[in-house]
Amino acid sequence: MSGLEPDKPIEASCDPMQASPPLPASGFNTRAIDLGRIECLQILDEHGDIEEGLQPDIEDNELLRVHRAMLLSRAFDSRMLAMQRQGQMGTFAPNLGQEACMIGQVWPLGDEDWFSPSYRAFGAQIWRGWSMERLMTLWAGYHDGFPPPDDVKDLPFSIVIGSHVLPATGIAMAMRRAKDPHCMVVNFGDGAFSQGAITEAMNFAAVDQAPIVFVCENNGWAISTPLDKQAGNEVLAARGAGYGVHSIRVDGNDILAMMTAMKEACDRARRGEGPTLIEAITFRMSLHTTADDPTVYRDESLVEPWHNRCPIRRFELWLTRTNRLTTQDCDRIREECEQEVLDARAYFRKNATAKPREIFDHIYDTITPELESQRMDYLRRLDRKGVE
Amino acid sequence: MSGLEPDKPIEASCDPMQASPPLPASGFNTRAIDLGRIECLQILDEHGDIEEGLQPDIEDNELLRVHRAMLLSRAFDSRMLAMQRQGQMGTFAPNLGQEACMIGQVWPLGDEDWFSPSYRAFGAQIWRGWSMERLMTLWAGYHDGFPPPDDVKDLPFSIVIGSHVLPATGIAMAMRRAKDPHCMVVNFGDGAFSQGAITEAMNFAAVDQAPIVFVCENNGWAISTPLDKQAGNEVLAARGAGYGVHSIRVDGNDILAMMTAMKEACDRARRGEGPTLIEAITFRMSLHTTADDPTVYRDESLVEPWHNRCPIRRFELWLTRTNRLTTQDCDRIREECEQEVLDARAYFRKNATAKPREIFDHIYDTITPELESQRMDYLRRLDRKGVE
Amino acid sequence: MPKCTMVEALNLALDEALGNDQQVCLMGQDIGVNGGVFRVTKDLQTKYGADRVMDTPLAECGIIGTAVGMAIYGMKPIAEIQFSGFTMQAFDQIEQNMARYRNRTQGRFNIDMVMRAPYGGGIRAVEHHSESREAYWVHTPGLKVVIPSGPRNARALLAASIADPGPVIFYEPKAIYRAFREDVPDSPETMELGKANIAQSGDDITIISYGAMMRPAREAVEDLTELHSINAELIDLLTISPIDTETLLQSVTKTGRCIIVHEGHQTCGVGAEIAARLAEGGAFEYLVAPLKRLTAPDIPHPYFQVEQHFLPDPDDIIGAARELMEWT
Amino acid sequence: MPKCTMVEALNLALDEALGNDQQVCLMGQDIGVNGGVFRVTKDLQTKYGADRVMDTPLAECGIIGTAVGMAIYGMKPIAEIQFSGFTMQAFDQIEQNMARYRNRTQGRFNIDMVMRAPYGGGIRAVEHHSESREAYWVHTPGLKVVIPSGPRNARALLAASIADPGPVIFYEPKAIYRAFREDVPDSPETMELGKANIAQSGDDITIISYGAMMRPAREAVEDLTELHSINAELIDLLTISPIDTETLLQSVTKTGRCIIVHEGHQTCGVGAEIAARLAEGGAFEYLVAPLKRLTAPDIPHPYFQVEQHFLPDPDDIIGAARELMEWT
Ligand SMILES: Cc1ncc(C[n+]2csc(CCOP(=O)(O)OP(=O)(O)O)c2C)c(N)n1
Ligand SMILES: Cc1ncc(C[n+]2csc(CCOP(=O)(O)OP(=O)(O)O)c2C)c(N)n1
Ligand SMILES: [Mg+2]
Ligand SMILES: [Mg+2]
Repeated sequence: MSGLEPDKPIEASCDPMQASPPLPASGFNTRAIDLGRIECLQILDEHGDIEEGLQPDIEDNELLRVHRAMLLSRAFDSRMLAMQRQGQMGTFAPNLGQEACMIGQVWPLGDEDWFSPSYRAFGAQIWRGWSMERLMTLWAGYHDGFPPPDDVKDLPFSIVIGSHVLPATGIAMAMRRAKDPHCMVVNFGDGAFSQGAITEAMNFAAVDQAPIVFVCENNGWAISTPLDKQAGNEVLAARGAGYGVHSIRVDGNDILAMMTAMKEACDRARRGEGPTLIEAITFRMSLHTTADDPTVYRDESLVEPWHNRCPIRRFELWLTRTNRLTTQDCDRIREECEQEVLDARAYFRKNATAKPREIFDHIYDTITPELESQRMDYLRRLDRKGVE
Repeated sequence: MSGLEPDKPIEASCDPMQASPPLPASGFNTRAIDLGRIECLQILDEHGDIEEGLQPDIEDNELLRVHRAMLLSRAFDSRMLAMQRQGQMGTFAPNLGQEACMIGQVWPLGDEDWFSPSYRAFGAQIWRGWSMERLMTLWAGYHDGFPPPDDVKDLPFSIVIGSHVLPATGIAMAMRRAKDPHCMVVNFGDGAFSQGAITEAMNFAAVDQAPIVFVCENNGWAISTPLDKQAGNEVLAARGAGYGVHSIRVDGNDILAMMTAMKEACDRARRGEGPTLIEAITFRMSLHTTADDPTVYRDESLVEPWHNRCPIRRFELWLTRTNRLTTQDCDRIREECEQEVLDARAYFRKNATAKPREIFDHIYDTITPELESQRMDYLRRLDRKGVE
Repeated sequence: MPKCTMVEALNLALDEALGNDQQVCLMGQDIGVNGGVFRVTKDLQTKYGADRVMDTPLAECGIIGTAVGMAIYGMKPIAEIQFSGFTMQAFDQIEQNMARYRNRTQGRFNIDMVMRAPYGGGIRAVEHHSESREAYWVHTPGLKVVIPSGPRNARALLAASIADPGPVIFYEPKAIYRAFREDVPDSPETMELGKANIAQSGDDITIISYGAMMRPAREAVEDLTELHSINAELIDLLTISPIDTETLLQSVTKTGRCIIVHEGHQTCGVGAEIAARLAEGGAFEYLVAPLKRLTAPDIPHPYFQVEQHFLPDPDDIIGAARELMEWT
Repeated sequence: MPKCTMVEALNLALDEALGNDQQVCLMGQDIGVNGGVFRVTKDLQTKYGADRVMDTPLAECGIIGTAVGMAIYGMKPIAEIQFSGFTMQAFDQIEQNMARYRNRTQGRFNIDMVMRAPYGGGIRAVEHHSESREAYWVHTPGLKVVIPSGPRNARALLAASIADPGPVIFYEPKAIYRAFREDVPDSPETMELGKANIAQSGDDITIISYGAMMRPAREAVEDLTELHSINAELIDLLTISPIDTETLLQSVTKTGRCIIVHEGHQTCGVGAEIAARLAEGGAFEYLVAPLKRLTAPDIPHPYFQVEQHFLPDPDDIIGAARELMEWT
């Protein structure tokens, strides 16, 4: 307690009539603040034509690797749908039509870079080194499929929508502290972007100048919710700008644009120039998941125009026109991919094993006494039921 | 299960080589998106001069009412600080230097409009009809001070930073549904604005076109955290733009600008034209709260320039120069305010009563049996201790 | 009314509430055109419009936070969280506003709302889709927690939860959303909150459960009678907060033995609370055997290939009952 | 080392951890230049730099979420939440990531981090600043929960929590942050997690408590011996999850009577769990009197003018002990 007299108020340190001229320069700038522009990048249009002067300097074998990855993603996609329909798979989230987005965003990443995917990103996971049988194991409900392979710097995909973006940001913050010259790419959907946690992540990343690229795959839908019910401003990239995150919009169905924009953003991050938000415009052509029936809530006519915008189609038009591939090559690769997926399925079928006895094994580094006693009870149940 | 053959994958509905010209118009617009500008409004500068042509059309008696409210806020402020130092008050959050912000934002509200304040907003609460003795009761730790007066459409102030903004938005959404032609004003700080819940609120309001005005009082500090550690982009108004909320910046130490901007925003809301974000630039000149010691973390030199930017000083310079008031009037009003506060204190001292026997009374509409039995135990403790 | 699944019964209760009270509104993700991912809100948007059956953005905190505001204004929101695992995203708004606003304002603002969510395991779902964390809410002052066990009481309890003037958490055991049908009366039906139901009377041992676990509990009770001549008394809690302690005490003072069965984790779960009340309250001197909890262990609900053995089954209950009967 | 307050002892433990391990970092609101609103992190930013003692934006979810990421990368973050009431804002990140990441990735990513927060009442604070909701975390699989009761064990337990390879919630009873001083050894000290401390041996009745409630419990135990010739055994839990059931059972099989005292709410609180374990485990047959919980009632911590009678006091404990001693 200070020794003030009871009835004397504390002096207001800003007494209105006491302050004396000369006044300092105005503390308030009345000039309107220009918020700038969101650049919108498309390189390869729906006709398979390249925008004058924009052709990126990417080696042919890289282009072909990427093309193959997109086909593989699609082969995996339709096979998984079939398996799910046949009762061999759990609920599955297809990626049809988003392959450019998916593969383009991981293309610039090396083994020492990190990737944190949403749940619809299997194509990118395969690119990053997840075997398809591991992904099948995962979607079929086996725990073994979930951890990233030992040599892959990925987070497992996020089931709780948006919840992975903060951890991904934390990794980038740790990278900056460790002077690790690599970067983190995290992706999420237009629906996910409604989660406040993602704006917190953008703000943390911007304040910290962390080496991270936020990729919002704006595919127009979050289950049954179209973008105009999801967002008050449909330019989602504008949110990044609001938080001081360098932001651009990219045609997410244009693989060349995706590769170019991602490369630039990753390099920025690696150079220590802070985070980027890329809003990739694409479309969820298929089901939300196999538990979903879009005919209940959306008109087929909305899907229609996207057939011609198909990222694979567009890329192949260009690849063939520029003689990098023939249509025969394309067919052959498609078949090879199909075979790869079938091989993975065979492996998966043979090897996936439920391990009910292991469900207590990964909670703590060393199991606690109370958990050990619960484990014993549980094992007794398995014994009684004759479960291995 | 569908009757598919086991080895036939589901047809990808987007077959790259099948779709045929003519192609539809491009789905991707490559024109850069202009994010627009944030207008920055100041009417009355630090010299007490009015920006050419901007003088608002506000009646003199309104101006004098507002002036008085600002003085009353300041009198309350210093008295509360003194009472706290004398051990008669709990932790208290002063508002020194933010009076224009505070009063300006509630000035356009009528009795049927709503207001949801942060915890540093006593001046606005008094304007809205909270008696000063009620506010003293509140800050002194009596529950009775916390509920809004029966005839006041305010929420109690928010102690959990940022947690009131979503309920405030919900009220606005309900108003739109009820065709209630009024509006909601909610305020929060620059620190609060880091909470993801607030961006969720902006987005809900924008999607719903709810009649709400978000006022971010950017006073440069959140306890010890300066704005540059708080935000990656110091133009907080830009966040609103990102979410499709009409956004402007206002000199928060300029009462005429605050009144003008708020009136406009409230009218927009009432007309059904949706939410507005007003970033009011001001400065926390005093302690964060009485539990805080800013000398630990901020240089006095940062505070210095704000003495001349004092909102009351500036307003009085103009009021006296334009003969709306004399300096004698100002002194007289200051004394009257001081007396009002002392009267409130006397009332508070006489009437504030702790009611330990009532702490179970408001949890449920009808107390549950288990709570009743806990209440009995508790009352027995009070009996044993001889507590009324 | 023909026999209903729980989903249909819940839809009926919502329809009745929307029809009877203009202030009732529904909000949540995909509840409108899509009718909810489990179809609990099917056709209601068509019937009552998008302002009363609202699809919200994908933000649980936003849903509960704005629902609280609507309740303050005087509406009666029924907010759906798509899976109870995502209520964590709204924990702050539930604890700080939904549960406390009434007390904070000394009753000036009543938060007359319901938060509905499907909960529990058994539908072969991915991680975070099988949570049974009702104990969080039971531990949170200011809330009521209600969990039905069949179509008929689901409809009546949902009606009662909507009618209750305060905030109610209504958890729907999705494992039995469509598992069986029951007759549901033609006219609206309600039930008193806070009352447990004696699903079967018995003198030998008390079995307390709720939600989807009532199914194995019922099976066990039948087998106990038929195969082991043990007459168990089966109690369906229905309201989990407040707990109908009176009914539990009466039963256990009669039987002297008690098993508590639930899906939630064991430590600090609902079973812990019931055991504590029995062991400290009027039942202690009547207890002739230790209390027994059969619950999920304290580990996250496992991946679905191995979830089928995770929860207590009828044999566990029978085994425990027989052990307790032999206890001396 | 001179006698320390708990705040000083915690500062010491953090200083030692930062000094010994480059991977340790601190993050939170106002913990840097300001040294934390309770000064627990005083001077540490000056000593270790702003990249290792980081002031964060005002977003608890952001703090815990990014801390999880840092831990995945290999750092050992110690995240401060300014008051435990605001952990609700981070509930999703705590439950979904901090507690579960290890299991999700089968141990590939260990979340080696600590979340610290001052908790509990008694400092005349405003609403939301006096919460004692440790039971939320005790009910959450994957976490450990630690609560010290004095300066010396605060330092040792914080060291142990930092050393533990998994996620630990470390709640600091702020009512005794500066209430008394204790000698603290010169060299770093640690303690085993998961072990309760028998603060005083006795044969007649077991009193179990933790945190700030150890003070009234100690007082009561002294008075019981001196004034009532009742020799109580006083157990300080220290680790609240996992609970050292073994030590509790041993004590209660010896005394046959037990009182559990804590600040948290009663229903589904820590006392419920302890009571349940005693009533179902090996102690049941030794119990000669009902169990007794003395806790906060199930209402929000009241406004500070009336908080002084809210929590159990020594007389409550003495009264309960005497009653139980007379129970037949
Ligand atoms: C926190 C949370 N809320 C709700 C869900 C249920 N859910 C799963 S996917 C989804 C929609 C996601 O939409 P978007 O982010 O746009 O991704 P997309 O499905 O389009 O790839 C919802 C609501 C969830 N998994 N997590
Ligand atoms: C959720 C939450 N986190 C932290 C706090 C502690 N706290 C109280 S005020 C404050 C700073 C608020 O800063 P700002 O929003 O800028 O408002 P100002 O104090 O400047 O008016 C903090 C961190 C809190 N009350 N609630
Ligand atoms: Mg989407
Ligand atoms: Mg501030």
